[in-house]
Amino acid sequence: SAQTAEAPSSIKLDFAYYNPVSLVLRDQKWLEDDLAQDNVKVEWVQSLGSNKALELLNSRSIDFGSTAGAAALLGKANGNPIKAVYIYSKPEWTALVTRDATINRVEDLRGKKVAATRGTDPHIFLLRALDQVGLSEQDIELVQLQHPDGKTALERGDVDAWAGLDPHMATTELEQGSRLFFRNPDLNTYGFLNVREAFAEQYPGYVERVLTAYEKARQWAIENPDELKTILAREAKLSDAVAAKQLERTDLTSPVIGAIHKETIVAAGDVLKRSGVIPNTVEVEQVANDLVDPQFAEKIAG
Amino acid sequence: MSNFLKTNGSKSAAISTASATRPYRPPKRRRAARHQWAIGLIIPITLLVLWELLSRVGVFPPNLLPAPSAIASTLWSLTVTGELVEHIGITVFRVLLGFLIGAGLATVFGALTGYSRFAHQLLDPLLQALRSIPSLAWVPLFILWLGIYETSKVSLIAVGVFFPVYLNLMSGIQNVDRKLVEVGQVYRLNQLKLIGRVFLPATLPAYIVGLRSGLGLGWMFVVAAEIMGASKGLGFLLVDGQTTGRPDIIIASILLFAVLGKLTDAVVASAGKRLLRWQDSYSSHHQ
Amino acid sequence: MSNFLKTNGSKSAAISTASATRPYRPPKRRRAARHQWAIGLIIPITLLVLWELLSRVGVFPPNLLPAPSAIASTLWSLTVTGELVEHIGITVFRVLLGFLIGAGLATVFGALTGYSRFAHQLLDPLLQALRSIPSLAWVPLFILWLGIYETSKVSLIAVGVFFPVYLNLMSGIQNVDRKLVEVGQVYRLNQLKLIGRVFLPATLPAYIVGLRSGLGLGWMFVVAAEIMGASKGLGFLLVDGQTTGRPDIIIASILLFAVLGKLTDAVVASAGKRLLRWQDSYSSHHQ
Amino acid sequence: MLHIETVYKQFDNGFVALEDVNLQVNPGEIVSLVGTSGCGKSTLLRIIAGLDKATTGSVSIHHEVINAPHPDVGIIFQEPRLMPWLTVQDNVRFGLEHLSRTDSDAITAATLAKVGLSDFAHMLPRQLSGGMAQRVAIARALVTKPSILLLDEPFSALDAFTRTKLQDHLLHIWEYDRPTMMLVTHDIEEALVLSDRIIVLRGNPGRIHRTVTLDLPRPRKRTNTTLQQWKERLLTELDVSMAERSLAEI
Amino acid sequence: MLHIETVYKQFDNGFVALEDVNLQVNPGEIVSLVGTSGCGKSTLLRIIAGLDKATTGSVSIHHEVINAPHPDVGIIFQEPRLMPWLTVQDNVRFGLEHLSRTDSDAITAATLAKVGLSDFAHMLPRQLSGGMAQRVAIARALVTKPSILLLDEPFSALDAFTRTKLQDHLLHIWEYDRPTMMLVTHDIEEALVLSDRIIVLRGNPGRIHRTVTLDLPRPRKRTNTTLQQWKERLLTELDVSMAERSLAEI
Ligand SMILES: Nc1ncnc2c1ncn2[C@@H]1O[C@H](COP(=O)(O)OP(=O)(O)OP(=O)(O)O)[C@@H](O)[C@H]1O
Ligand SMILES: Nc1ncnc2c1ncn2[C@@H]1O[C@H](COP(=O)(O)OP(=O)(O)OP(=O)(O)O)[C@@H](O)[C@H]1O
Ligand SMILES: [Mg+2]
Ligand SMILES: [Mg+2]
Repeated sequence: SAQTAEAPSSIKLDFAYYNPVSLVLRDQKWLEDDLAQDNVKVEWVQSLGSNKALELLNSRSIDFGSTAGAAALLGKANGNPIKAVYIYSKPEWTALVTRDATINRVEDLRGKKVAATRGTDPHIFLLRALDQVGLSEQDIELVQLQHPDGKTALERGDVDAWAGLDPHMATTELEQGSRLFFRNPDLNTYGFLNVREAFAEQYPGYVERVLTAYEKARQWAIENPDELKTILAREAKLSDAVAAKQLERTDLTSPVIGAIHKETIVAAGDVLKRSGVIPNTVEVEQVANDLVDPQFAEKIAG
Repeated sequence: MSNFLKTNGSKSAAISTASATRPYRPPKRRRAARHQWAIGLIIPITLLVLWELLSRVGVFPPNLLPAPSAIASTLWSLTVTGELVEHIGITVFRVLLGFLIGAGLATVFGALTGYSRFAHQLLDPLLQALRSIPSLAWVPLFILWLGIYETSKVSLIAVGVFFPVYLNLMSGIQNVDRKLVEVGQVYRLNQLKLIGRVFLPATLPAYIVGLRSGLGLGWMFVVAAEIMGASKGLGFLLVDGQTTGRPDIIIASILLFAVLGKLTDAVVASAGKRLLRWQDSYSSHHQ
Repeated sequence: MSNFLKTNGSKSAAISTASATRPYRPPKRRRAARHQWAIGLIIPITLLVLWELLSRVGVFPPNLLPAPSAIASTLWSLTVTGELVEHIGITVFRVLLGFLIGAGLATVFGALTGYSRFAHQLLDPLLQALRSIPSLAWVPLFILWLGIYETSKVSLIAVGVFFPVYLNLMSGIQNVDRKLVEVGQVYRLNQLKLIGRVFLPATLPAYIVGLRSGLGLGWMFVVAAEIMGASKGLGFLLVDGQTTGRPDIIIASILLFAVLGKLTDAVVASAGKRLLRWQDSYSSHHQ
Repeated sequence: MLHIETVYKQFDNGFVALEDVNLQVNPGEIVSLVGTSGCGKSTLLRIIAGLDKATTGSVSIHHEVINAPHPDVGIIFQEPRLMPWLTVQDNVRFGLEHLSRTDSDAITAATLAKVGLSDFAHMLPRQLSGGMAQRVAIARALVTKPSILLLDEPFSALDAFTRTKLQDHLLHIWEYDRPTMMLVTHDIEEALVLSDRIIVLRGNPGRIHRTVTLDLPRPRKRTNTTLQQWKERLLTELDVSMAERSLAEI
Repeated sequence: MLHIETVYKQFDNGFVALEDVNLQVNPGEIVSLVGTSGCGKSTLLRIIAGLDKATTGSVSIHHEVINAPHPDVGIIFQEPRLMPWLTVQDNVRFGLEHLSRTDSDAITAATLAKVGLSDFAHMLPRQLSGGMAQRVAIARALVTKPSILLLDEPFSALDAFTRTKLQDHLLHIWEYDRPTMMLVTHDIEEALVLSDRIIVLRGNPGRIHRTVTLDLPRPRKRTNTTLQQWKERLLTELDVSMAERSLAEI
């Protein structure tokens, strides 16, 4: 393997409940085993959400961080120096959820109260869903709530619908009978594994080593669905049913980042721009091009 | 009436004569007061200038810590759209309302548990326990109990305000000089009057500190409050800045918190100073 | 030596004689103290029972507010795996360390700005402004400055502890009775000694209130601190419970915050009581 | 009618301040308490005022046992104990809140004039001299016209002239309202001029050592020979009672 | 050598307490200040102690103008001002911290014995009677052996016997160390027995009204006829000076 620069003393990765591959990799210690020969330590830092992972990347607290694709774009647009190098999943982690019998289509949301966390994948999903039927944020009453709080608000009836996120979504679906009335996996923006630009420039060889390990974990996860479920349920303290539901909606088959992902995040970027989360001055396409860097994943897969 | 007390009346001539040879010096406090607030600006301004410089030369990368000028321009653009006024307005409203409610309840409970031993034994342990529950932890409970609208937000802020006011008032009352309390007892003031006419005035210094602490916590709790379904407000701005990763918004809202916090605190502090003019304390002579 | 003071010595016979006809009544305080803590349990236990009952009949849906018994079993399962001890251990460690650092710094700054008018004018406005910055707002800044490891967490907690201690001490010092300060001045104590021998002891009641308030805030800030990349600790448990949607964990960690907060507070409060035995205050006679 | 029956007072720290104190004071009587510093005079007054409880024994007023401050009792403490946040005038008015503002204004103004503080009505306690503060405290106790007045060294901070004037004023009040008075004083002459009975407390714990009844008409001249003789006797008495303890102890 | 030159004192609220006070006190001299309540005695003492500044005029000690407390000056305040958190013994020891523990223990114990409080060394101020607290304050000032001692009504809370003993003790100290003393007192007899000079302050604002020089040997007997004559004269003098104001004002 190429070692253009001397080795880092340690590599810091995040692990996250929304990135099952990271849980497997952390559990199996393959990266540790591989890097031990170079005397490189591996440090795992938990990330509680895309925005936290970005914060950690931005402050150089981690070298690799897992986020939703749109979140990575947002980060990049705000000057966070990262590169997206790998797709850890194509999840359907978000959908529109309701308990109101009169809401069956996205159009029914007109004038209703909808909970979402701004800037996150569910929010983008909501905006794109609205966009598809010719509605916008102005046609509904968006209630800003953190994901778990959105679920509570939905269950209490404070809001009519909720742009949900797993595992909360799976939980309310299973336990409270909430309905996912609009689903579309293609409007989710994939799970991006990002690396700090500086790290990638200095230690490209180690980026490959990490991705290799990730690949191993991904393959293992596909081959051992039951163990994967056990690991997720144990780590994220989910009931088996919820873990199963979540994994059922997570597609781990294509790791290479590419044009399709770019398209998705550009589309996401456009709605974010319209809703004001991304400033008008930002060239979304440009940012997406800067962000997505498929070379490492292609090398590994190839 | 004799001339015990020199006023501008008949004997002022005597004073003037005295002044001729020994010019009257105005008390120093006044003179100093005029410039004293400016001294407080030295450090903040120095820090600001340093920060701008270091940003310009690139020591602080803009993605981590944008320059003051960048933040100023963010603030400016928020101002021209009128957004900022809205954010500030609603947050100030929530904090003040929560402050009034929290401080009001704390005054009742603090007076009660400070004054009555039984009330103290009954209520204080529970309140002391609740005191260390973090603002974020209250959020799900408040959503559960009160929903996500203003009631819930204002109540959460009131909770934050409650505890410092309560603690300061309660201990203040317990620390009141027994000698003065006895005077009230001799005049057979009933319990309410004893509290109102002896305990509360005697506790005023501690109470004002409690109010100031409480107000500070009110500003802190507003973030947790505005996590609950707000779409306006400084707390919302801060959290939104965090979720959407915009450091300029984060820092701008922090600065606004600092400035607004300081302003509201100054109001309480100076009201307190006015009320405490009777004090024969170190600072009242010292300044 | 005369027999000014009755001890168990020669004149005890006289006391005994007196006691024969007028039996000596032990001071009431002692007798009451034995049961007084139990009174404080009345309300919490009532609430707990009510809560369990309402949960059982289904008024509180378990997905929102699980029954105390459910929470107890969650706590139990965390205990047997040894996880709970780890969570509590690391959090207590962080809070205490942060408390020591924060309270220490606050003591220095509070003494300074309370005592010196110039220091007050220079530093106080800035500190008062920082006081109202919410714990969550500090998080990105601390990650930025200090990273995500213990230093950063402990510092953030120290920030929370700092302000109430600072404010109480500073105003406490400003409110010290001028009469006592003058005694120190007459003996020409230098500034440090004046602070140590007059201001600090005289301020002790306010200072202890500040320490208690500060400790409370320490417990609050630990959540924000443990949001910064922790994988152990009560704050982590709470936030993790929130992200993973487990109300039993959320409530369990809230209860743990309450219990631990109350316990640590009781330590400070009783240390304070011991130190303040000299007080001639309402409560010292009243209880 | 004030009955003090076998009062015994032991403080929390075990110190016994009073032992076997029996005393009966008739309505309208002026009784002085004298005795060395620390012998329990203030403690006795505090028990009568209902601020402290006798460890055993009892105090009763009109045959009612005292457990809390009695409405008929007023007290002037040994220290002024002014409310630092109230002006002189409002401190004096402290016990008058049941009256209308006009009434209390009038009474307050009149009483302030009597203690020579009319011009200081709006000053705060911290701006007063020691004697002025003590006079405010005297005024505060007098305005409510208590039928039993306890005075703990009320004039000790005053110069001879002011003191005489206030003694005269006190007697003047007594002529009109005939309050029962118990006066703690270190000034034997004052005790002699004012009181019907002088009680000498003595020892640790304090006991009643001697009672002197003065059956002389009032007002009395300080130069009155009977008084002068009594003064000599009492002073010697106190000296002798003290001399029982070695000099170094004092 | 203590020089007080044309001291004029106006307080923040505009009240003028002292006007044109000139005084020179020689080393080892005992000067008493007498005057009606509120005429500025304590204010003058505070200015000498460096705790308050004269609005105009100056006070100098050994030709050094006083701006802050001077190391040679000790003061007994009009109130005890004990540190409530220190025991009697530690209060007395307050000014002795430069000494070793053994030394300060010895001095403290000796002085406590002199003021009759040996048995109360470990009590807290709140457990003391008024006179006991005052005696602790006296002890605290005496232990440091200041060469200029300012005493503001030090004995006013004490009974006649204790007072005499402490006056004797003060003279005893004076015999050995010859400190300069300025004593504020309301007890003319005390002033006569103790001092070389008596200064009568008078009026509002206070001015020096009269100075009486007493060239008598010490110790003096209270019954000494010269003293008795002076006493009469001074009392009349004070009375007359007061009578200029209408009675109602006092
Ligand atoms: N709270 C207390 N605890 C313990 N001892 C006390 C307390 N209060 C007073 N004493 C003691 O009781 C004794 C009597 O005190 P008291 O105040 O009655 O004296 P007094 O006769 O008024 O003296 P003085 O003339 O000095 O005012 C004193 O020896 C004092 O130390
Ligand atoms: N801080 C102050 N502000 C305004 N006036 C004051 C202040 N301190 C004292 N005075 C006034 O100055 C005058 C003199 O006070 P001072 O304490 O010197 O009197 P004094 O002669 O010691 O009287 P006493 O014998 O009653 O102690 C008083 O009339 C008092 O009201
Ligand atoms: Mg007494
Ligand atoms: Mg005085």
